[in-house]
Amino acid sequence: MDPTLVHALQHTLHLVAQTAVEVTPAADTAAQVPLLDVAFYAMVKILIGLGVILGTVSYTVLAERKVCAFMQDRVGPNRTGIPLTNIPMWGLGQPIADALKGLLKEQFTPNHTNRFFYILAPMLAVSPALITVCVIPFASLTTVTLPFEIPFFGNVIPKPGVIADINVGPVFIFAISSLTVYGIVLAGWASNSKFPFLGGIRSSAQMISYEVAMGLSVIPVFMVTGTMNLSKIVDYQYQHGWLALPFISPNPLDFATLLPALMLALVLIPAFFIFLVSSFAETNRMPFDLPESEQELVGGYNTEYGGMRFALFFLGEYAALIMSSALLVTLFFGGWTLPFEAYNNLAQSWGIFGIILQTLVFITKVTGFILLFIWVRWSTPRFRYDALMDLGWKVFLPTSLALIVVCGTMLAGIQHFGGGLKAGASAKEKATAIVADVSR
Amino acid sequence: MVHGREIAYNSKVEGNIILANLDASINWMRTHSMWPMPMGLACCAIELMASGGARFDIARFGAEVMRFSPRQSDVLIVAGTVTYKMALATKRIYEQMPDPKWVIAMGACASSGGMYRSYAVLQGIDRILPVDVYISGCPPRPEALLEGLMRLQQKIMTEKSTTRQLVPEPALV
Amino acid sequence: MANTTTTFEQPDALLRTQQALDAAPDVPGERLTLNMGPSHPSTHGVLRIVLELDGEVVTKAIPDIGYLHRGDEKIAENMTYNQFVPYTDRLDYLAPLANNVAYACAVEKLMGWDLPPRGQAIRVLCCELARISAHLLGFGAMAMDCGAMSVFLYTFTEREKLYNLFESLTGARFTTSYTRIGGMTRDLPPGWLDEVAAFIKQYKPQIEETDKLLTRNKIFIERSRDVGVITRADAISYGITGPNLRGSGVDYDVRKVRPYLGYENYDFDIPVGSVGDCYDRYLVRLEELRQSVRIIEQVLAKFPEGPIHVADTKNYLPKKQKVLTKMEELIHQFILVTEGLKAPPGEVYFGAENPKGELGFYIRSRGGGVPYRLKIRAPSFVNLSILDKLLPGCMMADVVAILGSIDFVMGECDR
Amino acid sequence: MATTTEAIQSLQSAFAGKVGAAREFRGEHTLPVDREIIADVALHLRDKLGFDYLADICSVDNMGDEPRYEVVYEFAQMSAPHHLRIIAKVSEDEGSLPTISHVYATANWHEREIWDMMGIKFDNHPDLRRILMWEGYPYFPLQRDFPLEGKPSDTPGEAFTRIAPLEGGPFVTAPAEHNHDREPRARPPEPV
Repeated sequence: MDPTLVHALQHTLHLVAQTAVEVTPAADTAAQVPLLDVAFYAMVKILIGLGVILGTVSYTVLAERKVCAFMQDRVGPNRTGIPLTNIPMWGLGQPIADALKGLLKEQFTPNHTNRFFYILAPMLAVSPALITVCVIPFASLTTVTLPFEIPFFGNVIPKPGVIADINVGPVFIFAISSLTVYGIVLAGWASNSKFPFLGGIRSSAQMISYEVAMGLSVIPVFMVTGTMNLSKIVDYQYQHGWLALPFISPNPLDFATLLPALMLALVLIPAFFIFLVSSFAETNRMPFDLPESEQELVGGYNTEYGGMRFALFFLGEYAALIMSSALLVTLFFGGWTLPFEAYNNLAQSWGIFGIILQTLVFITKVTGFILLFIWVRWSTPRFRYDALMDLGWKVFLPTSLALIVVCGTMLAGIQHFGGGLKAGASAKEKATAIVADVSR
Repeated sequence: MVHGREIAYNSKVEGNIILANLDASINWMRTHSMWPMPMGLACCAIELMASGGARFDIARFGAEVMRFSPRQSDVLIVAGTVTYKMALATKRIYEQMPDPKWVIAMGACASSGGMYRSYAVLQGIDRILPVDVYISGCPPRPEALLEGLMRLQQKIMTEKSTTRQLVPEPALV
Repeated sequence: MANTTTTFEQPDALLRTQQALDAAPDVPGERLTLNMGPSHPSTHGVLRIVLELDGEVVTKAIPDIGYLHRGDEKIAENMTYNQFVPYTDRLDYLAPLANNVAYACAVEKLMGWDLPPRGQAIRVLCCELARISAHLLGFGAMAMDCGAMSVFLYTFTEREKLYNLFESLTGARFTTSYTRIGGMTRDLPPGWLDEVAAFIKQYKPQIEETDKLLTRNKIFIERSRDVGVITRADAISYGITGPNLRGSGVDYDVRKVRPYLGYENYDFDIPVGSVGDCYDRYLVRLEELRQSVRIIEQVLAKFPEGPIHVADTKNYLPKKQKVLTKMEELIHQFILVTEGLKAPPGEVYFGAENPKGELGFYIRSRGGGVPYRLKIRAPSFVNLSILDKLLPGCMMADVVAILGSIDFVMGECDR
Repeated sequence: MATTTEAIQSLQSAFAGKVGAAREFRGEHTLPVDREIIADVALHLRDKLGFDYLADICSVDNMGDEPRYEVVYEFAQMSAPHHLRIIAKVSEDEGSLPTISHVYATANWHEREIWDMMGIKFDNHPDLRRILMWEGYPYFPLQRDFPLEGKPSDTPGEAFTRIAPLEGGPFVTAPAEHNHDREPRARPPEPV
């Protein structure tokens, strides 16, 4: 097995183990939550998260078909409603039918394939996107107490808004999601067929090159917020305005906080665009869907896959799309927060229901980005391979490097000229904080 | 298969009920998720595209997911004249589709050779593939294709989904 | 010891690399042979191209056609002239009306007939509507090949409106079989011209919408500009016709050079490209849509009255009403239908400017109602013959863009 | 840019003795030439006379006549309405004539099609393979003695043909010179 893969997995396991048992050092009731409860609620959150993601995936597919139909003056699926009946229900049963049909199709393994990797590839393609769910904060981290008793376990939930609150969230996501490429490359190679092979080659080149730009373009975010912990990034955005929309902060008329935020937005908005476009490339979405480009490579890497294995690729692709949207929201659009203090403290006042409401707000924001992804898919032509590489290496990479330099200069300037302006901690403190976080 | 065999008090009845429900549910999802493999060969292909267009919108039946890879499709829509040069390629594509699979012969040429009684044209794909639905017309209007699709749905609803459908494939003629 | 000087030849680095490459054996497996088609989403039917790829770059392309060869020419030899009209529908099945007209004109040339003005006007209308319909699908499919799915659906919506017009004119959406030798199956239905005028009126802004969607689209331009360049000399030598030829800068249009059906009376321009790449071909098609609209407007402005078919009562079907009531007409119809018209011996070639290019019919007659030999000069067949020269050097993604921009129909190519 | 009549005169003087008399029908001029000089005629037409456009090449099977085949070239000009048809006769024994695909690139596929459909060979053709039918198909379908319904053939793994059923339809008319005593009828498939 690939040593990097092993290493990444080991590291991941280490981190997860570390964070799952870790208790927030903040002075609240969390410190008293027994370890068993932490594990139990982590499990519950994982199950709910998986369920939500899988459900969202299938309905994202339906949304895609419906939105595309809307854009093309069509109706879209509208006959498939409640199972076993002929009640149409606006086609809401379509994902159920599609998924179950895929499950019961003949699982055919062509004779010319490399059997082991052929079967492994769809699993590799789908799991990374699902794993990354665990670090995305979808609601407040304030410990809440359930209004009812749970048998065998306590009813205090530590950190209800995230499955694993680790200090290197984005890095973890990049590390895991870059494993998706293994699934696709293996699928292309193991199929032992030419169209998938070309698709696999394309995707390996594409995803690896855009990962670089993607990773570099979020560094300004870390520099500004001074942390690599996703929930702290969200907290920062709640206090100082969303990174891509600095006006949306609790006190938008406070000049002292708005001015540095606006200046930083000059860097952060281009960074956001690079990150957005790279997300398109990372998730193999139009206009970058070269690995499976239907008109050229028939189905690309998944040409030889049918039935449930193909559905897994589908699932992985859409899960990656959802995760990219969630990451975009978390990094640049304030995560689950809204600029109202009462809303952000809902966990204290409403308990678990506040958490649910915040989660819904988060899902709404994510849906907005999903719709953006769909909208772009049905309106643009596809890039050509060399143009795609040019864009990644010749435009995005230098730009994001330049953005880091500009961002550092700006931060230094803000700190030097406007010590009174609350631009967060000083650069040195931040650097120490990041290093401390990572090395922990 | 369980039905027809005594296991307990009167398992025949119960088994049938269970299987009937299972059949119905499996058939329900099969009918509502038919992904076509558009085998666009000639004129009929244009009407096949038209049925995917805004006016007829085959997507209403959940059948707009035109997968060009046979491994991912359920219904082979043979739209157009199958020549002898193309015949074995068509058969191969059919063979690459995973079970359960169905075939729609769209138009006169695919059904019977149509107006092309000549040295180069296969006189109907039913000489090499088992066909489930024949659609008349040269080319059939998109409405006719949708009707054919609905007839196929009806046909699937009557199938025993729990048994493998072994359709005797016609010998190469 | 005598000094000897040995001169070492030191070629430069590039040359050395090249020599090393030349010396290396051509390892099988270095190049990938990719079989594209006959069932592939962007080969527009059943074209098959065997590509040899070096990475993503095509080094060799061998087109393989004939997967839709139905024996039209052989069938034609076994039929009367009128019986063959339905087969012409299925040549270029994106513009059946234009094929009907071209075939009828060819046989009429053999007969030495001239259509009365109203018949000509109807045929011009048919041709231009068919051209709009074919070009709409043409660049819709090209956009789809480049990945822009929605454009294709938009153009298809417009085509559906055209299908409505065709249906009320001929009774069929698609396979129209509208012309007969010496006339048309029937005169225009009442109010049809107003429908055409209404269509044209709502259609003009639609052209601009397509224009907005594609013409300035950065990705589309990147995909099509300087891709698949056909030089002027190549285009002429390969006998390419239609928008593909005009995209390469040759202003050859049968409607201008050898006018038929009174095309000389209409005022229209022939758009020509400057480079000959995919983008030029797309632009030429787009402009031809506007020119077709212009021609249709002129036809509609002064639509002639009068008969729609030739006056040769010996060889043209009598009116149905008379057939049902009069003995002579009944016999006349019977003889005409069973024996066909009495064509003189001789040979003609007639080329018409169809959406894909010059559709020619060469008819060799030995007299009687059946052609001795009927050869179809299919524009798609000729246009595709340049593929093995055009594709090498392109990338894999360019192949589909080029195929889309050449806009061929296999029904016509293979016949 | 020569007109058609000028072109005929020029050809007749350049290839005296090998060019037959021109005939005219419906405003089109046809010039029979000997089959050996067809490439030179094409070169002459393109370079000296401005016929830059080869519209079509067709083949005709006059079964029963000698020579049996005719190959019909349609030369035209891109910028002027002049058109000239050149006919070369090929007998069944000779069975070949020079290619003109080096003069007009478009002739490449046309000649392949003629070989495929009619069985006339072209000397020095760069790539004379079947084009519409597949390699291994044993017949030439456009020859007059080949029946419309075809003959059975089998190229294992590639393709096969069977006789199309013509009884009971389609009602096709048999071609004939005298067509008064003829009516549409089904033609039973010939015994194979």
